Amino acid sequence: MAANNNTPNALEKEQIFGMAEKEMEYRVELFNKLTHTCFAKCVEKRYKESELNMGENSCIDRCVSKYWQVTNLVGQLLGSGRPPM
Amino acid sequence: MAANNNTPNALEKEQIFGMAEKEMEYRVELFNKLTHTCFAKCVEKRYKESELNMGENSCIDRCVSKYWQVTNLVGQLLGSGRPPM
Amino acid sequence: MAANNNTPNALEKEQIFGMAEKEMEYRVELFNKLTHTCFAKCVEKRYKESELNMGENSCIDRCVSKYWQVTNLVGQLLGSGRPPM
Amino acid sequence: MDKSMLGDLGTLPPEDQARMSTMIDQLQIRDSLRMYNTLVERCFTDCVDTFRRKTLDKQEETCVKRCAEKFLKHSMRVGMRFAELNQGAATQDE
Amino acid sequence: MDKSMLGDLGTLPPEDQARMSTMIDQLQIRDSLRMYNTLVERCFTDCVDTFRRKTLDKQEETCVKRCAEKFLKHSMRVGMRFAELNQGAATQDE
Amino acid sequence: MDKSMLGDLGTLPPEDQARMSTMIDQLQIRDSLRMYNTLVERCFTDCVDTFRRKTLDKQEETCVKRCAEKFLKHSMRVGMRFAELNQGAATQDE
Repeated sequence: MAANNNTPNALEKEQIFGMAEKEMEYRVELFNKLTHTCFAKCVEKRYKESELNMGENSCIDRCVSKYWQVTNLVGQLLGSGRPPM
Repeated sequence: MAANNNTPNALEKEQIFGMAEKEMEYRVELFNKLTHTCFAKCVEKRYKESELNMGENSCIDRCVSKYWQVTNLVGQLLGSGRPPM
Repeated sequence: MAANNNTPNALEKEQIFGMAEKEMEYRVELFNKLTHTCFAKCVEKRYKESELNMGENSCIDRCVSKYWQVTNLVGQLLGSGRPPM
Repeated sequence: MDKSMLGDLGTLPPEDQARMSTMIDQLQIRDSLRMYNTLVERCFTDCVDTFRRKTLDKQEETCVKRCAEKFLKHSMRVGMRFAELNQGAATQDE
Repeated sequence: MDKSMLGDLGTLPPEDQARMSTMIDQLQIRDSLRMYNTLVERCFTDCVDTFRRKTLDKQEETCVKRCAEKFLKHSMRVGMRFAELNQGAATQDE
Repeated sequence: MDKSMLGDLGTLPPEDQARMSTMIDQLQIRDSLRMYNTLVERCFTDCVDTFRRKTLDKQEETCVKRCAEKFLKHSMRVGMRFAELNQGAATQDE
Protein backbone atom coordinates (compact mmCIF):
# COMPACT_ATOMS: atom_id res chain seq x y z
CA MET A 1 0.00 0.00 0.00
CA ALA A 2 2.78 2.44 0.85
CA ALA A 3 5.20 1.17 -1.84
CA ASN A 4 4.09 2.49 -5.26
CA ASN A 5 3.91 6.22 -5.74
CA ASN A 6 2.30 6.78 -9.11
CA THR A 7 -0.86 4.85 -8.24
CA PRO A 8 -4.00 6.52 -6.84
CA ASN A 9 -3.61 7.61 -3.21
CA ALA A 10 -5.18 5.76 -0.30
CA LEU A 11 -8.39 7.77 -0.22
CA GLU A 12 -8.92 7.52 -3.96
CA LYS A 13 -8.33 3.80 -3.77
CA GLU A 14 -10.91 3.55 -0.99
CA GLN A 15 -13.36 5.29 -3.28
CA ILE A 16 -12.65 2.92 -6.15
CA PHE A 17 -12.99 -0.16 -3.99
CA GLY A 18 -15.99 1.31 -2.25
CA MET A 19 -17.73 1.86 -5.59
CA ALA A 20 -16.95 -1.67 -6.74
CA GLU A 21 -18.29 -3.03 -3.47
CA LYS A 22 -21.53 -1.05 -3.71
CA GLU A 23 -21.97 -2.22 -7.29
CA MET A 24 -21.55 -5.85 -6.25
CA GLU A 25 -23.88 -5.45 -3.30
CA TYR A 26 -26.42 -4.02 -5.71
CA ARG A 27 -26.16 -7.02 -8.04
CA VAL A 28 -26.45 -9.47 -5.17
CA GLU A 29 -29.48 -7.64 -3.82
CA LEU A 30 -31.09 -7.56 -7.24
CA PHE A 31 -30.56 -11.30 -7.56
CA ASN A 32 -31.97 -11.95 -4.08
CA LYS A 33 -35.05 -9.80 -4.56
CA LEU A 34 -35.70 -11.40 -7.92
CA THR A 35 -35.31 -14.87 -6.40
CA HIS A 36 -37.70 -14.19 -3.55
CA THR A 37 -40.26 -12.36 -5.65
CA CYS A 38 -40.41 -15.12 -8.27
CA PHE A 39 -40.56 -17.82 -5.58
CA ALA A 40 -43.58 -16.05 -4.09
CA LYS A 41 -45.23 -15.61 -7.51
CA CYS A 42 -44.52 -19.07 -8.96
CA VAL A 43 -44.04 -21.76 -6.34
CA GLU A 44 -46.97 -23.58 -4.75
CA LYS A 45 -46.90 -22.88 -1.00
CA ARG A 46 -48.29 -26.22 0.13
CA TYR A 47 -45.06 -28.04 -0.66
CA LYS A 48 -46.66 -31.36 -1.65
CA GLU A 49 -43.41 -32.47 -3.22
CA SER A 50 -39.78 -31.42 -3.25
CA GLU A 51 -39.49 -31.10 -7.05
CA LEU A 52 -40.46 -28.06 -9.06
CA ASN A 53 -43.16 -29.13 -11.52
CA MET A 54 -43.33 -28.09 -15.18
CA GLY A 55 -45.74 -25.25 -14.55
CA GLU A 56 -43.54 -23.83 -11.81
CA ASN A 57 -40.43 -24.12 -13.97
CA SER A 58 -41.89 -22.24 -16.91
CA CYS A 59 -43.37 -19.65 -14.56
CA ILE A 60 -39.91 -19.11 -13.05
CA ASP A 61 -38.29 -18.63 -16.46
CA ARG A 62 -40.89 -16.07 -17.51
CA CYS A 63 -40.79 -14.37 -14.14
CA VAL A 64 -37.02 -13.86 -14.37
CA SER A 65 -37.40 -12.56 -17.90
CA LYS A 66 -40.13 -10.09 -16.96
CA TYR A 67 -38.29 -8.97 -13.84
CA TRP A 68 -35.29 -8.23 -15.99
CA GLN A 69 -37.43 -6.13 -18.32
CA VAL A 70 -38.87 -4.19 -15.41
CA THR A 71 -35.33 -3.52 -14.18
CA ASN A 72 -34.43 -2.12 -17.60
CA LEU A 73 -37.64 -0.13 -17.90
CA VAL A 74 -37.16 1.51 -14.51
CA GLY A 75 -33.50 2.14 -15.35
CA GLN A 76 -34.56 4.05 -18.46
CA LEU A 77 -37.09 6.10 -16.48
CA LEU A 78 -34.49 7.02 -13.93
CA GLY A 79 -32.58 8.24 -16.95
CA SER A 80 -29.32 7.39 -15.32
CA GLY A 81 -27.64 6.47 -18.55
CA ARG A 82 -25.98 3.60 -16.73
CA PRO A 83 -27.18 0.10 -17.48
CA PRO A 84 -29.10 -1.40 -14.55
CA MET A 85 -26.64 -4.28 -14.58
CA MET B 1 -2.88 8.92 8.93
CA ALA B 2 0.54 8.33 10.50
CA ALA B 3 1.53 12.03 10.51
CA ASN B 4 -0.10 13.81 13.47
CA ASN B 5 0.62 12.52 16.96
CA ASN B 6 -1.72 14.36 19.29
CA THR B 7 -4.87 13.23 17.50
CA PRO B 8 -6.84 10.16 18.58
CA ASN B 9 -5.08 6.88 17.71
CA ALA B 10 -6.14 4.67 14.81
CA LEU B 11 -8.48 2.48 16.82
CA GLU B 12 -10.19 5.44 18.49
CA LYS B 13 -10.62 7.04 15.11
CA GLU B 14 -12.15 3.87 13.77
CA GLN B 15 -14.63 4.02 16.62
CA ILE B 16 -15.54 7.63 15.91
CA PHE B 17 -16.00 7.03 12.21
CA GLY B 18 -17.79 3.76 12.89
CA MET B 19 -20.28 5.56 15.15
CA ALA B 20 -20.87 8.29 12.59
CA GLU B 21 -21.42 5.67 9.92
CA LYS B 22 -23.92 3.72 12.04
CA GLU B 23 -25.77 6.94 12.82
CA MET B 24 -26.04 7.78 9.11
CA GLU B 25 -27.11 4.28 8.23
CA TYR B 26 -29.80 4.61 10.87
CA ARG B 27 -31.12 7.85 9.39
CA VAL B 28 -31.12 6.44 5.89
CA GLU B 29 -32.95 3.34 7.08
CA LEU B 30 -35.49 5.44 8.97
CA PHE B 31 -36.11 7.48 5.83
CA ASN B 32 -36.47 4.36 3.68
CA LYS B 33 -38.85 2.61 6.05
CA LEU B 34 -40.94 5.75 6.37
CA THR B 35 -41.05 6.13 2.58
CA HIS B 36 -42.13 2.55 1.98
CA THR B 37 -44.64 2.46 4.83
CA CYS B 38 -46.35 5.69 3.73
CA PHE B 39 -46.36 4.57 0.10
CA ALA B 40 -48.17 1.39 1.16
CA LYS B 41 -50.62 3.32 3.36
CA CYS B 42 -51.38 6.25 1.02
CA VAL B 43 -50.84 5.43 -2.64
CA GLU B 44 -53.48 3.74 -4.74
CA LYS B 45 -52.08 0.40 -5.99
CA ARG B 46 -53.91 0.35 -9.31
CA TYR B 47 -51.71 3.06 -10.80
CA LYS B 48 -54.36 4.59 -13.04
CA GLU B 49 -52.18 7.66 -13.52
CA SER B 50 -48.61 8.71 -12.90
CA GLU B 51 -49.45 11.78 -10.81
CA LEU B 52 -50.14 11.74 -7.09
CA ASN B 53 -53.66 13.10 -6.56
CA MET B 54 -54.69 15.56 -3.85
CA GLY B 55 -55.92 12.87 -1.50
CA GLU B 56 -52.67 10.96 -1.80
CA ASN B 57 -50.58 14.08 -1.27
CA SER B 58 -52.33 15.08 1.93
CA CYS B 59 -52.25 11.49 3.16
CA ILE B 60 -48.47 11.44 2.58
CA ASP B 61 -47.93 14.67 4.52
CA ARG B 62 -49.94 13.39 7.49
CA CYS B 63 -48.33 9.97 7.30
CA VAL B 64 -44.83 11.48 7.52
CA SER B 65 -45.93 13.65 10.43
CA LYS B 66 -47.46 10.74 12.34
CA TYR B 67 -44.51 8.47 11.61
CA TRP B 68 -42.25 11.13 13.05
CA GLN B 69 -44.36 11.27 16.20
CA VAL B 70 -44.23 7.51 16.58
CA THR B 71 -40.45 7.68 16.25
CA ASN B 72 -40.32 10.22 19.06
CA LEU B 73 -42.80 8.33 21.21
CA VAL B 74 -40.87 5.08 20.94
CA GLY B 75 -37.64 6.97 21.58
CA GLN B 76 -39.07 8.27 24.85
CA LEU B 77 -40.18 4.78 25.86
CA LEU B 78 -36.75 3.37 25.17
CA GLY B 79 -35.65 6.11 27.55
CA SER B 80 -32.39 6.46 25.74
CA GLY B 81 -32.12 10.15 26.40
CA ARG B 82 -30.82 10.53 22.87
CA PRO B 83 -33.09 12.12 20.30
CA PRO B 84 -34.32 9.58 17.75
CA MET B 85 -32.90 11.84 15.08
CA MET C 1 -0.07 -3.48 12.53
CA ALA C 2 3.31 -3.16 10.82
CA ALA C 3 5.32 -4.24 13.89
CA ASN C 4 5.14 -8.04 14.26
CA ASN C 5 6.48 -10.15 11.41
CA ASN C 6 5.51 -13.73 12.18
CA THR C 7 1.80 -12.98 12.45
CA PRO C 8 -0.56 -13.24 9.47
CA ASN C 9 -0.09 -10.44 6.94
CA ALA C 10 -2.53 -7.57 6.57
CA LEU C 11 -4.64 -9.21 3.87
CA GLU C 12 -4.90 -12.49 5.76
CA LYS C 13 -5.90 -10.59 8.85
CA GLU C 14 -8.58 -8.76 6.90
CA GLN C 15 -9.91 -12.14 5.84
CA ILE C 16 -9.99 -13.45 9.41
CA PHE C 17 -11.73 -10.37 10.74
CA GLY C 18 -14.02 -10.29 7.74
CA MET C 19 -15.09 -13.87 8.40
CA ALA C 20 -15.70 -13.17 12.07
CA GLU C 21 -17.75 -10.14 11.15
CA LYS C 22 -19.88 -12.04 8.63
CA GLU C 23 -20.45 -14.78 11.23
CA MET C 24 -21.63 -12.24 13.80
CA GLU C 25 -23.85 -10.48 11.28
CA TYR C 26 -25.35 -13.85 10.51
CA ARG C 27 -26.15 -14.54 14.16
CA VAL C 28 -27.65 -11.10 14.67
CA GLU C 29 -29.76 -11.52 11.55
CA LEU C 30 -30.91 -14.97 12.68
CA PHE C 31 -31.91 -13.53 16.03
CA ASN C 32 -33.76 -10.62 14.41
CA LYS C 33 -35.65 -12.78 11.94
CA LEU C 34 -36.60 -15.19 14.69
CA THR C 35 -37.78 -12.31 16.88
CA HIS C 36 -39.92 -10.78 14.18
CA THR C 37 -41.33 -14.06 12.93
CA CYS C 38 -42.35 -15.21 16.41
CA PHE C 39 -43.82 -11.80 17.23
CA ALA C 40 -45.99 -12.07 14.12
CA LYS C 41 -47.00 -15.66 14.93
CA CYS C 42 -47.63 -15.29 18.68
CA VAL C 43 -48.51 -11.75 19.72
CA GLU C 44 -52.05 -10.42 19.49
CA LYS C 45 -52.05 -7.43 17.09
CA ARG C 46 -54.78 -5.46 18.82
CA TYR C 47 -52.50 -4.50 21.70
CA LYS C 48 -55.21 -4.41 24.39
CA GLU C 49 -52.55 -4.40 27.09
CA SER C 50 -48.82 -3.89 27.37
CA GLU C 51 -48.09 -7.21 29.08
CA LEU C 52 -47.57 -10.50 27.31
CA ASN C 53 -50.23 -12.92 28.53
CA MET C 54 -49.64 -16.58 29.44
CA GLY C 55 -50.75 -17.86 26.07
CA GLU C 56 -48.40 -15.49 24.26
CA ASN C 57 -45.50 -16.39 26.52
CA SER C 58 -45.80 -20.11 25.99
CA CYS C 59 -46.32 -19.58 22.27
CA ILE C 60 -43.08 -17.55 22.15
CA ASP C 61 -41.10 -20.27 23.95
CA ARG C 62 -42.35 -22.95 21.58
CA CYS C 63 -41.86 -20.72 18.57
CA VAL C 64 -38.20 -20.11 19.45
CA SER C 65 -37.69 -23.83 20.00
CA LYS C 66 -39.28 -24.78 16.69
CA TYR C 67 -37.43 -22.04 14.81
CA TRP C 68 -34.21 -23.41 16.20
CA GLN C 69 -35.10 -26.88 14.97
CA VAL C 70 -35.89 -25.57 11.51
CA THR C 71 -32.50 -23.82 11.48
CA ASN C 72 -30.80 -27.13 12.29
CA LEU C 73 -32.90 -29.09 9.82
CA VAL C 74 -32.11 -26.72 6.97
CA GLY C 75 -28.45 -26.73 8.01
CA GLN C 76 -28.36 -30.52 7.64
CA LEU C 77 -30.02 -30.32 4.23
CA LEU C 78 -27.50 -27.79 3.02
CA GLY C 79 -25.00 -30.42 4.12
CA SER C 80 -22.54 -27.74 4.99
CA GLY C 81 -21.00 -29.71 7.81
CA ARG C 82 -20.85 -26.46 9.73
CA PRO C 83 -23.24 -26.01 12.64
CA PRO C 84 -25.92 -23.43 11.81
CA MET C 85 -24.88 -21.58 14.96
CA MET D 1 -31.16 10.75 1.24
CA ASP D 2 -30.32 14.40 1.60
CA LYS D 3 -26.75 15.32 2.50
CA SER D 4 -27.98 18.01 4.89
CA MET D 5 -29.60 15.23 6.94
CA LEU D 6 -26.21 14.07 8.03
CA GLY D 7 -25.13 16.87 10.28
CA ASP D 8 -22.43 19.49 10.23
CA LEU D 9 -18.99 18.49 9.00
CA GLY D 10 -17.36 21.89 9.49
CA THR D 11 -15.97 21.11 12.94
CA LEU D 12 -13.71 18.27 11.77
CA PRO D 13 -10.04 18.56 10.68
CA PRO D 14 -9.69 18.64 6.87
CA GLU D 15 -8.38 15.10 6.35
CA ASP D 16 -11.22 13.71 8.43
CA GLN D 17 -13.70 15.89 6.59
CA ALA D 18 -12.48 14.32 3.36
CA ARG D 19 -12.89 10.85 4.76
CA MET D 20 -16.30 11.65 6.21
CA SER D 21 -17.36 13.15 2.90
CA THR D 22 -16.24 9.99 1.07
CA MET D 23 -18.21 7.90 3.53
CA ILE D 24 -21.32 9.98 2.97
CA ASP D 25 -20.92 9.72 -0.80
CA GLN D 26 -20.63 5.95 -0.54
CA LEU D 27 -23.71 5.74 1.65
CA GLN D 28 -25.60 7.85 -0.88
CA ILE D 29 -24.54 5.58 -3.72
CA ARG D 30 -25.54 2.50 -1.77
CA ASP D 31 -28.78 4.18 -0.84
CA SER D 32 -29.72 5.08 -4.39
CA LEU D 33 -28.84 1.60 -5.67
CA ARG D 34 -31.02 0.10 -2.94
CA MET D 35 -33.82 2.49 -3.75
CA TYR D 36 -33.61 1.37 -7.36
CA ASN D 37 -33.81 -2.30 -6.33
CA THR D 38 -36.73 -1.66 -4.02
CA LEU D 39 -38.60 0.33 -6.63
CA VAL D 40 -38.19 -2.46 -9.19
CA GLU D 41 -39.36 -5.07 -6.69
CA ARG D 42 -42.39 -3.08 -5.62
CA CYS D 43 -43.58 -2.15 -9.10
CA PHE D 44 -42.96 -5.68 -10.39
CA THR D 45 -44.93 -7.14 -7.49
CA ASP D 46 -47.83 -4.72 -7.94
CA CYS D 47 -47.98 -4.81 -11.75
CA VAL D 48 -46.92 -8.25 -12.99
CA ASP D 49 -49.07 -11.21 -12.06
CA THR D 50 -49.44 -13.44 -15.08
CA PHE D 51 -46.67 -15.58 -16.52
CA ARG D 52 -48.11 -16.95 -19.71
CA ARG D 53 -45.57 -15.03 -21.80
CA LYS D 54 -41.98 -14.06 -21.20
CA THR D 55 -42.34 -10.41 -22.21
CA LEU D 56 -44.28 -7.63 -20.52
CA ASP D 57 -47.54 -6.76 -22.23
CA LYS D 58 -48.58 -3.14 -22.88
CA GLN D 59 -50.75 -2.97 -19.77
CA GLU D 60 -48.00 -4.24 -17.48
CA GLU D 61 -45.53 -1.82 -19.01
CA THR D 62 -47.84 1.14 -18.46
CA CYS D 63 -48.48 0.02 -14.90
CA VAL D 64 -44.74 -0.25 -14.15
CA LYS D 65 -44.04 3.19 -15.60
CA ARG D 66 -46.80 4.86 -13.59
CA CYS D 67 -45.79 2.99 -10.46
CA ALA D 68 -42.17 4.09 -10.80
CA GLU D 69 -43.11 7.71 -11.49
CA LYS D 70 -45.52 7.78 -8.57
CA PHE D 71 -42.94 6.26 -6.29
CA LEU D 72 -40.33 8.83 -7.27
CA LYS D 73 -42.75 11.72 -6.73
CA HIS D 74 -43.81 10.19 -3.44
CA SER D 75 -40.22 9.78 -2.37
CA MET D 76 -39.41 13.41 -3.17
CA ARG D 77 -42.42 14.63 -1.23
CA VAL D 78 -41.50 12.50 1.78
CA GLY D 79 -37.96 13.88 1.55
CA MET D 80 -39.25 17.47 1.74
CA ARG D 81 -41.53 16.81 4.71
CA PHE D 82 -38.81 14.84 6.43
CA ALA D 83 -36.31 17.69 5.96
CA GLU D 84 -38.81 20.16 7.47
CA LEU D 85 -39.28 17.97 10.54
CA ASN D 86 -35.53 17.52 10.89
CA GLN D 87 -35.09 21.26 10.61
CA GLY D 88 -37.69 21.81 13.32
CA ALA D 89 -36.04 19.25 15.60
CA ALA D 90 -32.60 20.82 15.06
CA THR D 91 -33.98 24.28 15.88
CA GLN D 92 -35.51 22.99 19.12
CA ASP D 93 -32.15 21.51 20.09
CA GLU D 94 -30.35 24.85 20.05
CA MET E 1 -27.90 -9.15 20.78
CA ASP E 2 -26.02 -10.67 23.64
CA LYS E 3 -22.23 -10.32 23.64
CA SER E 4 -21.86 -13.91 24.90
CA MET E 5 -23.47 -15.05 21.66
CA LEU E 6 -20.37 -14.06 19.79
CA GLY E 7 -17.92 -16.63 21.01
CA ASP E 8 -14.77 -16.60 23.08
CA LEU E 9 -12.31 -13.76 22.53
CA GLY E 10 -9.75 -14.94 25.08
CA THR E 11 -7.63 -16.83 22.60
CA LEU E 12 -6.69 -13.79 20.49
CA PRO E 13 -3.61 -11.55 20.95
CA PRO E 14 -4.47 -8.33 22.86
CA GLU E 15 -4.40 -5.91 19.92
CA ASP E 16 -6.72 -8.16 17.94
CA GLN E 17 -8.96 -8.57 20.98
CA ALA E 18 -9.31 -4.79 21.09
CA ARG E 19 -10.17 -4.66 17.42
CA MET E 20 -12.60 -7.55 17.71
CA SER E 21 -14.21 -5.92 20.71
CA THR E 22 -14.63 -2.66 18.78
CA MET E 23 -16.19 -4.59 15.94
CA ILE E 24 -18.64 -6.26 18.31
CA ASP E 25 -19.54 -2.92 19.89
CA GLN E 26 -20.20 -1.44 16.47
CA LEU E 27 -22.39 -4.37 15.49
CA GLN E 28 -24.33 -3.96 18.73
CA ILE E 29 -24.88 -0.28 18.05
CA ARG E 30 -25.99 -0.98 14.52
CA ASP E 31 -28.21 -3.75 15.80
CA SER E 32 -29.94 -1.64 18.41
CA LEU E 33 -30.50 1.23 15.94
CA ARG E 34 -32.00 -1.25 13.49
CA MET E 35 -34.16 -2.70 16.20
CA TYR E 36 -35.42 0.77 16.99
CA ASN E 37 -36.26 1.40 13.32
CA THR E 38 -38.01 -1.93 12.98
CA LEU E 39 -40.00 -1.41 16.15
CA VAL E 40 -41.19 2.00 14.96
CA GLU E 41 -42.16 0.61 11.56
CA ARG E 42 -44.05 -2.34 13.04
CA CYS E 43 -45.98 -0.37 15.65
CA PHE E 44 -46.77 2.40 13.17
CA THR E 45 -48.05 -0.14 10.64
CA ASP E 46 -50.18 -1.96 13.23
CA CYS E 47 -51.54 1.11 15.05
CA VAL E 48 -51.90 3.99 12.58
CA ASP E 49 -54.36 3.63 9.74
CA THR E 50 -56.23 6.85 9.32
CA PHE E 51 -54.76 10.05 7.94
CA ARG E 52 -57.45 12.63 8.45
CA ARG E 53 -55.26 14.55 10.91
CA LYS E 54 -51.55 15.11 11.14
CA THR E 55 -51.19 14.24 14.83
CA LEU E 56 -51.68 10.92 16.58
CA ASP E 57 -54.96 10.62 18.44
CA LYS E 58 -55.15 9.21 22.00
CA GLN E 59 -56.08 5.72 20.81
CA GLU E 60 -53.20 5.51 18.34
CA GLU E 61 -50.78 6.74 20.97
CA THR E 62 -51.92 4.11 23.49
CA CYS E 63 -51.69 1.43 20.83
CA VAL E 64 -48.13 2.45 19.90
CA LYS E 65 -47.02 2.46 23.52
CA ARG E 66 -48.45 -0.98 24.23
CA CYS E 67 -47.06 -2.34 20.98
CA ALA E 68 -43.56 -1.05 21.79
CA GLU E 69 -43.66 -2.39 25.35
CA LYS E 70 -44.92 -5.76 24.18
CA PHE E 71 -42.26 -5.92 21.52
CA LEU E 72 -39.49 -5.17 24.00
CA LYS E 73 -40.74 -7.79 26.45
CA HIS E 74 -41.08 -10.25 23.61
CA SER E 75 -37.59 -9.49 22.41
CA MET E 76 -36.12 -10.04 25.89
CA ARG E 77 -37.92 -13.35 26.26
CA VAL E 78 -36.71 -14.52 22.86
CA GLY E 79 -33.20 -13.47 23.86
CA MET E 80 -33.31 -15.66 26.99
CA ARG E 81 -34.63 -18.71 25.14
CA PHE E 82 -32.14 -18.17 22.36
CA ALA E 83 -29.26 -17.96 24.83
CA GLU E 84 -30.37 -21.25 26.46
CA LEU E 85 -30.43 -23.00 23.09
CA ASN E 86 -27.02 -21.55 22.19
CA GLN E 87 -25.70 -22.73 25.54
CA GLY E 88 -27.05 -26.22 24.90
CA ALA E 89 -25.54 -26.32 21.41
CA ALA E 90 -22.16 -25.14 22.72
CA THR E 91 -22.18 -27.83 25.45
CA GLN E 92 -22.92 -30.53 22.88
CA ASP E 93 -19.98 -29.33 20.81
CA GLU E 94 -17.42 -29.99 23.54
CA MET F 1 -24.28 -15.33 -6.39
CA ASP F 2 -22.07 -16.31 -9.26
CA LYS F 3 -18.53 -14.93 -9.31
CA SER F 4 -18.75 -14.35 -13.06
CA MET F 5 -21.53 -11.83 -12.35
CA LEU F 6 -19.02 -9.50 -10.87
CA GLY F 7 -17.09 -8.46 -13.91
CA ASP F 8 -13.55 -8.85 -15.15
CA LEU F 9 -10.73 -8.59 -12.64
CA GLY F 10 -7.90 -9.18 -15.12
CA THR F 11 -7.25 -5.50 -15.77
CA LEU F 12 -6.24 -4.66 -12.18
CA PRO F 13 -2.69 -4.74 -10.73
CA PRO F 14 -2.01 -7.98 -8.77
CA GLU F 15 -2.24 -6.58 -5.26
CA ASP F 16 -5.57 -4.95 -6.04
CA GLN F 17 -6.78 -8.13 -7.70
CA ALA F 18 -6.03 -9.95 -4.45
CA ARG F 19 -7.94 -7.37 -2.48
CA MET F 20 -10.84 -7.37 -4.90
CA SER F 21 -10.91 -11.14 -4.82
CA THR F 22 -11.02 -11.10 -1.00
CA MET F 23 -13.87 -8.61 -1.15
CA ILE F 24 -15.80 -10.83 -3.54
CA ASP F 25 -15.23 -13.87 -1.35
CA GLN F 26 -16.50 -11.99 1.67
CA LEU F 27 -19.59 -10.84 -0.20
CA GLN F 28 -20.22 -14.43 -1.26
CA ILE F 29 -19.93 -15.65 2.31
CA ARG F 30 -22.27 -12.94 3.55
CA ASP F 31 -24.62 -13.73 0.70
CA SER F 32 -24.79 -17.44 1.42
CA LEU F 33 -25.31 -16.85 5.15
CA ARG F 34 -28.12 -14.43 4.34
CA MET F 35 -29.62 -16.89 1.94
CA TYR F 36 -29.57 -19.49 4.68
CA ASN F 37 -31.32 -17.12 7.10
CA THR F 38 -33.93 -16.17 4.53
CA LEU F 39 -34.59 -19.77 3.61
CA VAL F 40 -35.13 -20.71 7.25
CA GLU F 41 -37.46 -17.76 7.79
CA ARG F 42 -39.52 -18.50 4.70
CA CYS F 43 -39.90 -22.23 5.29
CA PHE F 44 -40.65 -21.70 8.98
CA THR F 45 -43.30 -19.10 8.13
CA ASP F 46 -44.92 -21.29 5.48
CA CYS F 47 -44.75 -24.61 7.38
CA VAL F 48 -45.07 -23.96 11.11
CA ASP F 49 -48.30 -22.49 12.39
CA THR F 50 -49.27 -24.28 15.57
CA PHE F 51 -47.49 -23.87 18.88
CA ARG F 52 -49.06 -26.47 21.13
CA ARG F 53 -45.79 -28.40 21.39
CA LYS F 54 -42.19 -27.29 21.42
CA THR F 55 -40.94 -29.78 18.84
CA LEU F 56 -41.73 -30.02 15.13
CA ASP F 57 -44.22 -32.75 14.25
CA LYS F 58 -43.63 -35.10 11.30
CA GLN F 59 -45.80 -33.07 8.95
CA GLU F 60 -44.02 -29.81 9.72
CA GLU F 61 -40.66 -31.48 9.27
CA THR F 62 -41.64 -32.87 5.87
CA CYS F 63 -42.98 -29.49 4.83
CA VAL F 64 -39.76 -27.71 5.85
CA LYS F 65 -37.61 -30.22 3.97
CA ARG F 66 -39.62 -29.91 0.78
CA CYS F 67 -39.74 -26.15 1.08
CA ALA F 68 -35.97 -25.93 1.49
CA GLU F 69 -35.30 -28.28 -1.43
CA LYS F 70 -37.73 -26.45 -3.65
CA PHE F 71 -36.20 -23.14 -2.73
CA LEU F 72 -32.70 -24.34 -3.54
CA LYS F 73 -33.77 -25.74 -6.92
CA HIS F 74 -35.65 -22.54 -7.61
CA SER F 75 -32.65 -20.48 -6.68
CA MET F 76 -30.36 -22.47 -9.00
CA ARG F 77 -32.77 -22.11 -11.88
CA VAL F 78 -33.07 -18.37 -11.33
CA GLY F 79 -29.27 -18.21 -11.23
CA MET F 80 -28.99 -19.86 -14.65
CA ARG F 81 -31.60 -17.63 -16.28
CA PHE F 82 -30.07 -14.59 -14.65
CA ALA F 83 -26.61 -15.51 -15.97
CA GLU F 84 -28.00 -15.90 -19.51
CA LEU F 85 -29.59 -12.45 -19.36
CA ASN F 86 -26.38 -10.95 -17.98
CA GLN F 87 -24.45 -12.65 -20.77
CA GLY F 88 -26.83 -11.21 -23.35
CA ALA F 89 -26.55 -7.72 -21.85
CA ALA F 90 -22.74 -7.94 -21.76
CA THR F 91 -22.67 -9.06 -25.42
CA GLN F 92 -24.83 -6.10 -26.43
CA ASP F 93 -22.46 -3.76 -24.64
CA GLU F 94 -19.47 -4.73 -26.76
